[in-house]
Amino acid sequence: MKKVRGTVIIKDDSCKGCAFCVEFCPTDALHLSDRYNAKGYRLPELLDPEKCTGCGLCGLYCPDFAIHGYIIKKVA
Amino acid sequence: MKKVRGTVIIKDDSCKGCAFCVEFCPTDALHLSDRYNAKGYRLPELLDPEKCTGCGLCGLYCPDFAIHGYIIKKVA
Amino acid sequence: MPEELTAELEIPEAKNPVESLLRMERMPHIWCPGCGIGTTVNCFARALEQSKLDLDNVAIVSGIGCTGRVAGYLHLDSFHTTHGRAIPFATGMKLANPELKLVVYSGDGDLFAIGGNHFIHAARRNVDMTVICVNNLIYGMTGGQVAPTTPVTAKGTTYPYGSYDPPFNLPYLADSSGAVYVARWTTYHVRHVTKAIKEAINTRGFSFVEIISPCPTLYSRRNKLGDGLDQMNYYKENSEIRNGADTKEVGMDFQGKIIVGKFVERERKTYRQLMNEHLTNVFGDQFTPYEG
Amino acid sequence: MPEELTAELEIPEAKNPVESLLRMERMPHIWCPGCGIGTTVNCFARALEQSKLDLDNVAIVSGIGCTGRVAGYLHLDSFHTTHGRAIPFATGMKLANPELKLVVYSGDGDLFAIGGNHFIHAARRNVDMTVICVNNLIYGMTGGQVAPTTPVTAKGTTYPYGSYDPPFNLPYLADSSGAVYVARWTTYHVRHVTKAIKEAINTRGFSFVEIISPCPTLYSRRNKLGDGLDQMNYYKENSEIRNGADTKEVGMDFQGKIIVGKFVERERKTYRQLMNEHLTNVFGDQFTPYEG
Amino acid sequence: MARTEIRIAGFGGQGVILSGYIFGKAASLFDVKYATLIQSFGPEARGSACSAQVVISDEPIDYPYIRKPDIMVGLSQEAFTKYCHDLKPGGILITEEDMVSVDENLISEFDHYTVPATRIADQLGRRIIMNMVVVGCFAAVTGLLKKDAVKKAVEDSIPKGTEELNIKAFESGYKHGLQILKQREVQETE
Amino acid sequence: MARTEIRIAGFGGQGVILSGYIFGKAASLFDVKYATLIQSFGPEARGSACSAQVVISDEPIDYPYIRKPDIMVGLSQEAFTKYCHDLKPGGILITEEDMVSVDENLISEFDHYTVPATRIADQLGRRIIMNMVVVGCFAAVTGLLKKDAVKKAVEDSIPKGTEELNIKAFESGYKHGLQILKQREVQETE
Amino acid sequence: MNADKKAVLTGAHFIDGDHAACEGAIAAGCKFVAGYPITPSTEVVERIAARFPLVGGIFVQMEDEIASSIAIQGAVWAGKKAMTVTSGPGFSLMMEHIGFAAITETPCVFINVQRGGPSTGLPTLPAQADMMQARWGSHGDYEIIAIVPNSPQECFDLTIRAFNLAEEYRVPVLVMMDECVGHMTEKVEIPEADKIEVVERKFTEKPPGEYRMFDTNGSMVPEMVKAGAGYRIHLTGLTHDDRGYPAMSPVVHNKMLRRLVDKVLLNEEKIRHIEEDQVEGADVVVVSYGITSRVVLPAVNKARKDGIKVGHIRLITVWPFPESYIRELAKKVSAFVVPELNLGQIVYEVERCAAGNAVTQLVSHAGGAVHSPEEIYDEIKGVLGHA
Amino acid sequence: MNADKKAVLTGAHFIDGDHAACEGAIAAGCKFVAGYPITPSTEVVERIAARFPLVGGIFVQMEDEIASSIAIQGAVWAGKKAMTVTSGPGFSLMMEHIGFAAITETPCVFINVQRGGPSTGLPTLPAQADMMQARWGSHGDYEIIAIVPNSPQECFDLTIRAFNLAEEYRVPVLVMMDECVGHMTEKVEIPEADKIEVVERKFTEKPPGEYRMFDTNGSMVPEMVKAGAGYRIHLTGLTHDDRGYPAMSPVVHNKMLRRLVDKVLLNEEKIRHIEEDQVEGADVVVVSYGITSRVVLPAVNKARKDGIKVGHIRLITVWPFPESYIRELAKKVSAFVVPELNLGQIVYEVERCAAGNAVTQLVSHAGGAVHSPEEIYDEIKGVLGHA
Ligand SMILES: Cc1ncc(C[n+]2csc(CCOP(=O)(O)OP(=O)(O)O)c2C)c(N)n1
Ligand SMILES: Cc1ncc(C[n+]2csc(CCOP(=O)(O)OP(=O)(O)O)c2C)c(N)n1
Ligand code: SF4
Ligand code: SF4
Ligand code: SF4
Ligand code: SF4
Ligand code: SF4
Ligand code: SF4
Ligand SMILES: [Mg+2]
Ligand SMILES: [Mg+2]
Repeated sequence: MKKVRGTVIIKDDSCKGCAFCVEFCPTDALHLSDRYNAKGYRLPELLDPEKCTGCGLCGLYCPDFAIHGYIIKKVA
Repeated sequence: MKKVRGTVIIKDDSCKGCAFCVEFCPTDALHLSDRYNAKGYRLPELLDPEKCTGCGLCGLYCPDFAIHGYIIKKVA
Repeated sequence: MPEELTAELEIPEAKNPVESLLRMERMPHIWCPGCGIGTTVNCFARALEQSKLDLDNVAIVSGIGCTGRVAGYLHLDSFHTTHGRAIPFATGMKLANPELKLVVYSGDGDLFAIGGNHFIHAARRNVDMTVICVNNLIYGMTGGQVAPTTPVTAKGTTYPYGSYDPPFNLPYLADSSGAVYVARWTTYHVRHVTKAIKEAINTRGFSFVEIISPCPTLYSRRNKLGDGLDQMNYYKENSEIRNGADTKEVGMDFQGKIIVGKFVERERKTYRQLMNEHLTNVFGDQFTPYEG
Repeated sequence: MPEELTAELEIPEAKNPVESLLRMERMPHIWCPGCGIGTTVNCFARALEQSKLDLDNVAIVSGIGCTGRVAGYLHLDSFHTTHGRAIPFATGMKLANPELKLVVYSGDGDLFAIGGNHFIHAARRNVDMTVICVNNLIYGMTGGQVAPTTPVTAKGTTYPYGSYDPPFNLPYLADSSGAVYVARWTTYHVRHVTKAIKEAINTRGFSFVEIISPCPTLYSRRNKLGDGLDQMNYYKENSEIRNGADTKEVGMDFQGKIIVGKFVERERKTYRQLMNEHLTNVFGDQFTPYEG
Repeated sequence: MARTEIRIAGFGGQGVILSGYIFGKAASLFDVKYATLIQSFGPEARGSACSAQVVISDEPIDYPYIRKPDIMVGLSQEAFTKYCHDLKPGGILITEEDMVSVDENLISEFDHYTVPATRIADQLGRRIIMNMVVVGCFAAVTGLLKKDAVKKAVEDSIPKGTEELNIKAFESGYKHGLQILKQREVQETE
Repeated sequence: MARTEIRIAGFGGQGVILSGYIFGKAASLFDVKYATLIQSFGPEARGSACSAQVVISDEPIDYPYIRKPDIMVGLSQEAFTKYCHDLKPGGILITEEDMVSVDENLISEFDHYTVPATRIADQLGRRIIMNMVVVGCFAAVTGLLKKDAVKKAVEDSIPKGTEELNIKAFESGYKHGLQILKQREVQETE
Repeated sequence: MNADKKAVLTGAHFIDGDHAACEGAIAAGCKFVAGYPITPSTEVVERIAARFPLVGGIFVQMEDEIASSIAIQGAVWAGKKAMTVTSGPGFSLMMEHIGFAAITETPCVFINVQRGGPSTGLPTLPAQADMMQARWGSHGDYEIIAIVPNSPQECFDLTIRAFNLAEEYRVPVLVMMDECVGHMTEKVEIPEADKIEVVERKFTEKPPGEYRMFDTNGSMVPEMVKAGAGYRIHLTGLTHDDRGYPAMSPVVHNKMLRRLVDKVLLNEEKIRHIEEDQVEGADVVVVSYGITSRVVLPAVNKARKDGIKVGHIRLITVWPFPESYIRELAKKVSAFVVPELNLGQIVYEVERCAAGNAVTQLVSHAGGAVHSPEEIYDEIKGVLGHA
Repeated sequence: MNADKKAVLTGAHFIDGDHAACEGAIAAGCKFVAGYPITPSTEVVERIAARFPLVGGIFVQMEDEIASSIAIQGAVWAGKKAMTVTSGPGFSLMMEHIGFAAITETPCVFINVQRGGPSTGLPTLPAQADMMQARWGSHGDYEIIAIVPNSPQECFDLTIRAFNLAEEYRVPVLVMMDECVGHMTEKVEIPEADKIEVVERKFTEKPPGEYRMFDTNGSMVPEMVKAGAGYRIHLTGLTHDDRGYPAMSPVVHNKMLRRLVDKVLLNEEKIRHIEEDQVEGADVVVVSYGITSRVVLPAVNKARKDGIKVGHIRLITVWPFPESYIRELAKKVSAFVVPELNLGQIVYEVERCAAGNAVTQLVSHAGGAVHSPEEIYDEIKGVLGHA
């Protein structure tokens, strides 16, 4: 089983594709996916769930309150 | 004959009796006289003409443009 | 979020922590993609949370501008006043009710162009409030005119061939006017910003936090500096942390080095302290301190 | 003048030298006995004379206040504008006609209360003008209210039990806003004032001369400091000349020591220089410099 | 009593306004009359000629300014010269004896009283209370207001701790006024 | 030609306003018509749905806004959805083929044309000139303005140095428009 | 509610209008004053500064009038009653914030002691030339209430009324004094605190969840809250909906504006404050306000002695203008005579409402002094050809 | 005098009203612009900033509108033509300096691109709600000239006219645009420079000794000088005598004020600028101005088709109000219909001048958008009971 410590929630509708979260994730856990939202913005996505530490920095950076990361308390 | 180097002209009507001229004359040539002008201000006067060097400082101080000192060019 | 994961996890923070401080019914906000203002709001929200203040007693006052819209999105008592006048409004509010924690949150043009006089006077008086300036080096709301913070040679619509109008060094101005806490960070420095805001609101007196922030739509684009992310990377690469730096030395050039840090932290009695002490001295028991 | 003397003398300067610069038809002026404003006018007149400027090209701009009335007594092109707005009026005038020598002559309240923003912005831009502030530590014209220069504990009608409103340190504010020449003297220092004004108007850029001046009617009397002469003697005894002093250190206390001197003298390009250089860079021959 | 218009004129620092204030206060608070006081303001009014206008009446006062004063008090030459022409023919004119010299022609037009207020004040030890001497004299010669009312107004209008001196000045002025009246009576009887 | 109302709608950055500007300019400077362009301003208009309103007429234009457009150009789904209800029944509707999906019901109400403007622009090498493709298509299918006039307006409204590319895009769009018309003719004939 | 005993200076005083206005404000419960000195209004704040430390209030001298006029609004939203005081030039600088108070429905009081204008004009002399500015000086549509005292006593009484009206209608209320009234000293009787009626702010009783900032629940004036009370309100100078949120829509704008205006105009009769004197059966009616109303009296009396049937109405509330009242009156009289210390301002309204039913004659005095009663008398006589 | 060839952008342009106003200013010889950004006016100064370096002029972005509105007056006294540009909130801040320009008789131009108010209101949407403010917004008595364009072409033409009127009468002239006209793009034809009439400043020819600043020599408008020309003038915002010296006297004040006002009001017919359409014999006349005048047209046309005799006048110069014109017209028609993008402003003047001779019907739209022609049509029909 993978060791997943943290993860993110992304609100697709709110994202404006600025990529701040992708760029400043300290573990490079995110990337810009090929998905676009209804407004035409390219959405980020958790590329490698294992990398995410749930540090929350992506959420601190996101100017659109569209993503937030957190530490998973209980791992399956 | 006295050695008079400088003197002052006082416009009585303009004076407001502040005594700046008297106080800051470097040679103490002036004093406040017993004369009052029509507005009731006590007038300065050249107490000792010999002391006046005509330095003009009294005029530089006078906020009412009421006095000015100058160097006498020709002495009788 | 990959689906396999969600299925098997408890989600303890499904809500973005900033949301409890936002008027979610007003989302999405008006800010452009890559605009840094939202990032500063994240930091502010964290700082406020960490400060353990009673949020019912926190009042936000903004002027007019893109940053001025912050007040309208925060789920606090919030006041979107007139252009440049957030500080005197906050002064009235703070003096009338000392229980309130006053935060002025506004743009560089608002606070330092039309509002410059209020800034220096409030700092001089040391009215107890925190002023947060989102400095995007431009007038955003009105479409990208040069601000009194725009670096020389940068273009704005009113100096379309590049500005030759020397800008203010905001920390220096704040310092010399009497602010008791002065810090500058950029939106890249999210943790520092958070900490600085927390420190500022915990400082008694007039505190000032400048946050350099990207305006991709109007500043970066016109100046061919790319988008918000490009600006963020510029901040990352060109910022130098120099806590305690002489504020005289922290002026900014176009795309030059940005000196960031906590520059000033000093003790000064606030306007109200001075007032109460003085009037108690004069009147003793007769003095009726303002109850409100 | 003793009569014996006049009879036998040639009188080469029967006219007070200041008179050629005054509108004598408007004398007597409105200033109270012992008011220092008239003294500053003497110094200004001497300085102007010594500067050898073409007086037809000198424009005086005042705001509103006792000092604001200076413009009306000077036989120069003189403009008595609105309260606090002398500097932007002068800015318009100077930019519109660079041949003019602009002197703003006004009071501490006018320049630094309502007018504070214009001051810091003009200094920032380095618009070429000289600002002379007669600082009597009070609002004279309106009857003795506390100004943003009134020392703490001094009384004014609006802080009748003594002020607790911390004042500005004007040279520091001027310095940190970018003024290229900053000096402070008192009306006791008539020769220094004269020299400072001369230097200031000969300096290209935004220069500032503060002159501490007695207001016996409203400041000294209410504060039981005697009359104008008493204030002058206080200046004499408590001034310390410290040229080049750090402007940060020259704040004033109630009847405390007054640090005077020339504090700042630096080179900075003026707004117009910056403009012309920049636009020439951009446009070369195509640039049409403002003919005015 | 119908509308009575009073002008008090002198230079700044003589207590001109305070005198007017005391008449007005006496009339409206301590007598049963109406009173309106109007004074000149502003830098132009500082230092040089300054004046207080008081209207006293049994009825509410409509027009607040004075137009042709019934009574004028002149405390400086400059002020006297500036305002004396307004005085109603036959009106009461009170002047400071040493400060104001009144043209013979004028005297005959008016009911003229002089009071050496400065000298009396000097004798009492403080020139500054000169105006209270004037107030006292005014009260006596005009009889416009009850003496007690004016006295109360004096007490009520001066800095605490200076009551005694001010009242002394008032009484001296009042006495002086009565004396003149008495002399006149004598003269008239003769 | 009577008054013709046109709406162009899309999101910010698609060159919506410039398209409207070109129609208006073509009509009023290079054709012999009157034109009025009105656009939405402000932060609320940034980023999200943005629209240009153009009125073209043979006579001076009085009322400047559009009320029931005769023609609508939709370049984004959001904008299309927001504005499509205004379109006059039977009006001309031009949509970007890949950006906007149009409800079947609506299609029948309008005279509908699609243009793969983004694709064409991509083929030409720069997505940013997508709007010129649209302008070309518009010119062809509406026939409202002389082709030359529109072309001139394009040349006159774009940054120097980009003429060739923009004109290419315009011509491609125009060609695409003509093709549709031709197909229709064929269909109708059939 | 009654006034605060401790604060009210009960008794008879011989004070000027400026000082009386200060006492009125204190009696009305004003706890915050921000000001910037300007002749001839400064005495109001000078007295405030002297009195507040003893009665529990805060005075702050701001850096200018712009700051003063917005600081008081901050204080109001902090829960206090507040005012600022100024004269012409400062009043001009406050215009933007009168609009802000109007759109945010912030109850507050502005005192303008009018002096000669325009610009610096005649700083120490009276005029009534800011009357139209009081109504129209800020950009956009809005309504305010303006009241005009003619004596120190009224400066006291009407300042209280100003605060009360401000609370009742949530509008800025302007007390339009003038230099003459402000600097005139007369007897002012200050009643006992429990004889002074004071309108307290109507704070909502709804809990935070249910309260909507500009929902009037059928009345015309929404209930207030204050900062720090847990409501987490948002206030903006932008056009806003019932929640107080910006809404850039002509429909919302229309709804908001109409109510802002209607709450004043439709209540005009309730706000109306007019003094009538022998209007019944009059041929000519003099319409006056402020200091001019006193100058009118000798003229009216003289004309009556001449047998002219002249009435006099004094507008104490000038804005909202008593439109229906003048309209009705115009049908009954032949002429209005309107003396003003300006070149004609309120006369425009009188003339408009007269609608040709009565002649309207301005008696204009440029200011710097009041009219002579003769000027007014002459017009009373002249207007109907009595001359 | 004609315009400067180098500066005039002769030809046909498809530009918006803001840009057209900029070109008008340049064509009129404006050499100095000080401004502070505000929607929807900023495009005027943005274009100025782009154009001035190439035609010899100075644009400076000041720290606020107060500074802008006085900086231009400094520039005027330095000998240049100057203007500033703003919208509602900024206009409110300029009020003090409109008064200063009036009392000092400083020729200058203020452009106000009106948006929805009060306060921040609707920044990006149109209104006509600063019309009364334009006249009454500064303290004290004074008169200005205000003109209202209804198209980009007129923004160009009337800005030139504004500069010309400013020089002719030495008053501030206000160009009262609105967001719709300012942001609307249409064809603007700019004539050749020598076809553009430009009024140059009338500098005195008297030598310094003989020149008295405000001595009009029997005309109503004094001649000017500029700083640096050796006249050693004194200018003040205080009430002043012919020499320009302060004189705190009601008599001087009266003399000064009457001339300031008369030079505008007595020249009203010369300044008058009205467009008339089928007024002769009309029953109803629509009185409109600015953008609203265009919305009126479809309504009028429709009403005419219905057989209603409806005339239309458009006020291009709104202030001074064409009082005598409306008075006369009122005697001939039955009703005026006055559509405005506000809650009723100019309608007050129409109603006053109608003096009961004609019914006056406001068609009010709160702003944010223009009227629908139907609203106006309905009132045209309704006002005479045609409905
Ligand atoms: C009195 C006034 N003047 C001008 C404006 C127009 N205005 C609105 S926001 C703004 C500047 C905004 O710049 P800044 O404060 O830097 O905020 P940003 O939009 O960049 O966050 C201006 C000039 C106004 N609303 N009110
Ligand atoms: C807009 C405005 N606000 C206030 C005033 C009133 N006013 C006139 S002079 C003055 C202050 C004068 O103080 P200062 O500048 O120190 O000059 P001083 O009289 O002491 O020389 C004030 C507040 C005014 N004229 N205009
Ligand atoms: S929570 Fe931290 S580690 Fe996880 S994606 Fe966000 S920034 Fe990266
Ligand atoms: S930071 Fe936020 S808005 Fe930007 S890409 Fe990430 S989720 Fe989207
Ligand atoms: S001229 Fe000089 S020495 Fe003579 S009196 Fe004046 S100050 Fe004294
Ligand atoms: S300094 Fe001037 S005003 Fe003062 S006493 Fe001397 S002469 Fe008189
Ligand atoms: S214009 Fe600039 S500051 Fe305003 S929201 Fe857009 S990016 Fe942010
Ligand atoms: S009041 Fe003061 S500053 Fe004004 S003239 Fe008198 S002494 Fe000088
Ligand atoms: Mg900014
Ligand atoms: Mg001062």
